[in-house]
Amino acid sequence: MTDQIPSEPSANAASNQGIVTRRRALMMGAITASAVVSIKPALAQTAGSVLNCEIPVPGNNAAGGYIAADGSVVSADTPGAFPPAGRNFSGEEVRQAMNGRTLPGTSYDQSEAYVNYIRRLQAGQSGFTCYASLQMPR
Amino acid sequence: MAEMHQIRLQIGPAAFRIASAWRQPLDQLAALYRDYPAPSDHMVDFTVRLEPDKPWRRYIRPSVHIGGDFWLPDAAPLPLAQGLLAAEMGMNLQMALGWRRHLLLHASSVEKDGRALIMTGLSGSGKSTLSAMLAQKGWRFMGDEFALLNLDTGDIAPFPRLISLKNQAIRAMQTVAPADRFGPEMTDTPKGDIRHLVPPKAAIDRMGEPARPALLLFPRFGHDPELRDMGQAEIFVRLTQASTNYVALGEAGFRALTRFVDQVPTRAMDYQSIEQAEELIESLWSPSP
Amino acid sequence: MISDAHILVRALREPASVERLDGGQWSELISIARAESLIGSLAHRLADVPVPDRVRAVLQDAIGAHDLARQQALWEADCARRALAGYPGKIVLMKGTAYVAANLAAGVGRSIGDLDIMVARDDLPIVESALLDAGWEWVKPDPYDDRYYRDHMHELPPLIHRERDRMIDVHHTILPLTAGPTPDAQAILDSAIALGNGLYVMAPTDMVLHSIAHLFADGDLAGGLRNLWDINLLLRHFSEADEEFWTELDVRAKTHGLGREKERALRLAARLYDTPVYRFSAGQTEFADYLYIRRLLARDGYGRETRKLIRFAFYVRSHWLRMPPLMLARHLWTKWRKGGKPVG
Amino acid sequence: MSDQNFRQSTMTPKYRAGPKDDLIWHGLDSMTLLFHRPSGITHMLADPAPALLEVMDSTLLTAGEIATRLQARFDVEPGADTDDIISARLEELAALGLIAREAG
Repeated sequence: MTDQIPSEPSANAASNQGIVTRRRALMMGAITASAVVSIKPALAQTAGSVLNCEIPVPGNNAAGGYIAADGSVVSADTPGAFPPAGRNFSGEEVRQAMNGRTLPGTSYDQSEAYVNYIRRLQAGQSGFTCYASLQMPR
Repeated sequence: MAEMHQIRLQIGPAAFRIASAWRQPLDQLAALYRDYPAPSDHMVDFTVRLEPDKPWRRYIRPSVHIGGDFWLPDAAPLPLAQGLLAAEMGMNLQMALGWRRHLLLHASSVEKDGRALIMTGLSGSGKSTLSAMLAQKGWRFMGDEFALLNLDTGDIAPFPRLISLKNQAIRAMQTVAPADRFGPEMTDTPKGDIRHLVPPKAAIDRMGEPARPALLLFPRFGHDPELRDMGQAEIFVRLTQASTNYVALGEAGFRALTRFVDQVPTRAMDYQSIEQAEELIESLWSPSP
Repeated sequence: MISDAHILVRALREPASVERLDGGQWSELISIARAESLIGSLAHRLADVPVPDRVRAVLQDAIGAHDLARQQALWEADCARRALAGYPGKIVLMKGTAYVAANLAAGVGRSIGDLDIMVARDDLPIVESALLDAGWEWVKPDPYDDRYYRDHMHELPPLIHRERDRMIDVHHTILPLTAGPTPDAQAILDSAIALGNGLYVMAPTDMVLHSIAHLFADGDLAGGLRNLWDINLLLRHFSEADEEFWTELDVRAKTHGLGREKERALRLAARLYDTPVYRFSAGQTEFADYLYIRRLLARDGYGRETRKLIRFAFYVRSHWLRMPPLMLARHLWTKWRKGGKPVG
Repeated sequence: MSDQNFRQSTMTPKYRAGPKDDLIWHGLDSMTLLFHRPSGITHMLADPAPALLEVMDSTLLTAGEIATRLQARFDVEPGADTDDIISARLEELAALGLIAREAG
């Protein structure tokens, strides 16, 4: 058995005809093991390295909402929920908080809840590009 | 509408107009970019705007919002004392989001014998300091932030903007570079202490001259000196993540980057000092073909 | 320094006018065009006009960027088509995606962000669940916003695809339910035209009227110059193709309750872009037209928004239009109590 | 892989490849790059995904028929769940829009 793949670099690697058709062994992998990785834009690195950034908790689209322990945005009368953070957190503060420090001016539980909120951010929400930049390996 | 001051700068193939509500950052730019040619006929590719975060922030604890033709959400304002940094970030941002004439790699690059050494890695890898140091030791400095890969020829074009020195690198460079080429020291920026260094005159004079890529390194500072081979798949993926416009360039980006990965020898390099790095690089740098 | 966006309007209307620009004016024109999301349209308009080399390179970059946007928009529409393959109703593409899918001049160089589609209101739940099954997720976690959308808006809360990071807006009509006019959504679906790949676009008159509704009712005329440019190109194309077009447009505008909006859009397009509109379809000039034009051109040579007061007036007005006064007060109050600035 | 995909796969869906010109292949040492022109997306494929795309064409085929073609051209690693793996990979490629899928 070899590790060869059907379209291993041929003499003309850039050509569209690089598929080798000789009979060879094929690794099948496991059912649950995905066989495709798609390349995504590296916007995150752009935000992180050419710009300092900050994350509002919660973002504009949920302004004024309270933050539950699991990071969801809830109404102000929800038991155990924390009020909106009075200030935006910088990327660096959030990175440290994800490594165990608390966010400035917050209690331990409050910081956990805010970090959970930040973890749940998705593209299109304020703070997402900044959060994504923290995900890049260092 | 409040008035703006402006200055135009040419860096490598790109020309910028920097407009600012305050004079100070522009005066600093003018001094540091004094050796650079002005864009011909005032023609520019991008406009950067440095504006007060809120109207009253023009005067009271002035804070600079980075805007311009291209911008990103989530940008935090900087104090006016860091206005120079804001201008540099603004220019980088225009390149990262708007430039399409090359594949942009977050990498530093230096040249010798018409061939380019490209160093990429995340912040802390030392790629910027390495390029600045090598520029004092016989290499031509091409850029410490972006390496511009030509989509047709595969050459690297220089983008020799000011070298952005951080923390310990400031002290290290002060021992080897002339004092009159340093900008103001900015402390407590979001990236620590920062001081800009004007690249050597030769780098500026030859900023229109491309070079053939000959070696790609992924440096990592602070580990025992070592060179390691890397798999092509890993190199490719890391370069897509080091590129700000790979996806935006579509098929042209794919063709340029696959050719680059096929043709350019690549190593991961661990090092603890500039001398070690030089030695490792020399061991890989083959004589002219 | 240029103090408004007239230079951009003139360049779009008469491309030859740019031959007189100096380097500084070119920089200003480019900043304004980028800020108004019209740089791609401008680049195509100036394709045959001699321009300085650096400007040509900037315009070429814009053409490249918009070629990619066009391709991604068509792909995103195709992804939605595949996700909704089992849905028997019509899926109508809207705005930019529709213009490129139907190969209209209005799609050339146009910036396209989210995918907008329209389906029958009764079918929203099945469309929603099919999209959720295919990898789209809710963007907003906020229950107030969610209820607001569902009760009052003309679309589902936005969804984003978890792999591709692209948003989709699913509409069931072309204006918020609370807005004054109530367009006939069923009529739009009934007349929609098949593209041949299983997707639909609106019939010409509906497409123009949606573009007009979008110009006046969505937001505070933000992006207005671009929307009006769409309208200009659509009007030129459809009126040349069909001499009954103006009559049909008048009739259809009445059906949708958009008669006044149509008249104003025609006047503004004729005024700014020299659109050859049929005079009797455009109504009488009003003083307010002047305010609209002041607002549309409020952009300086650095690309900054200018004329804050008139911008604010249009912002308040846009909310007034979308909601009855009592609801507007409630909306602003809720937003205010939550400590955020009002969001569109 | 969601429950729904398994449910669908019991209805013997059929698959076919898009135009060959939509794809640009490039071999790396351990994987295969695929640039998909209609989407502008670069995919990195591990076995057996490139082989599946290689044996498919514009004919609508079931997973079983594709498995037969695969075995004719390759030494397929023996294993009881080969058919399930092929179905799972086909669903993955279909979800990315790299192949077309029609319910059976």
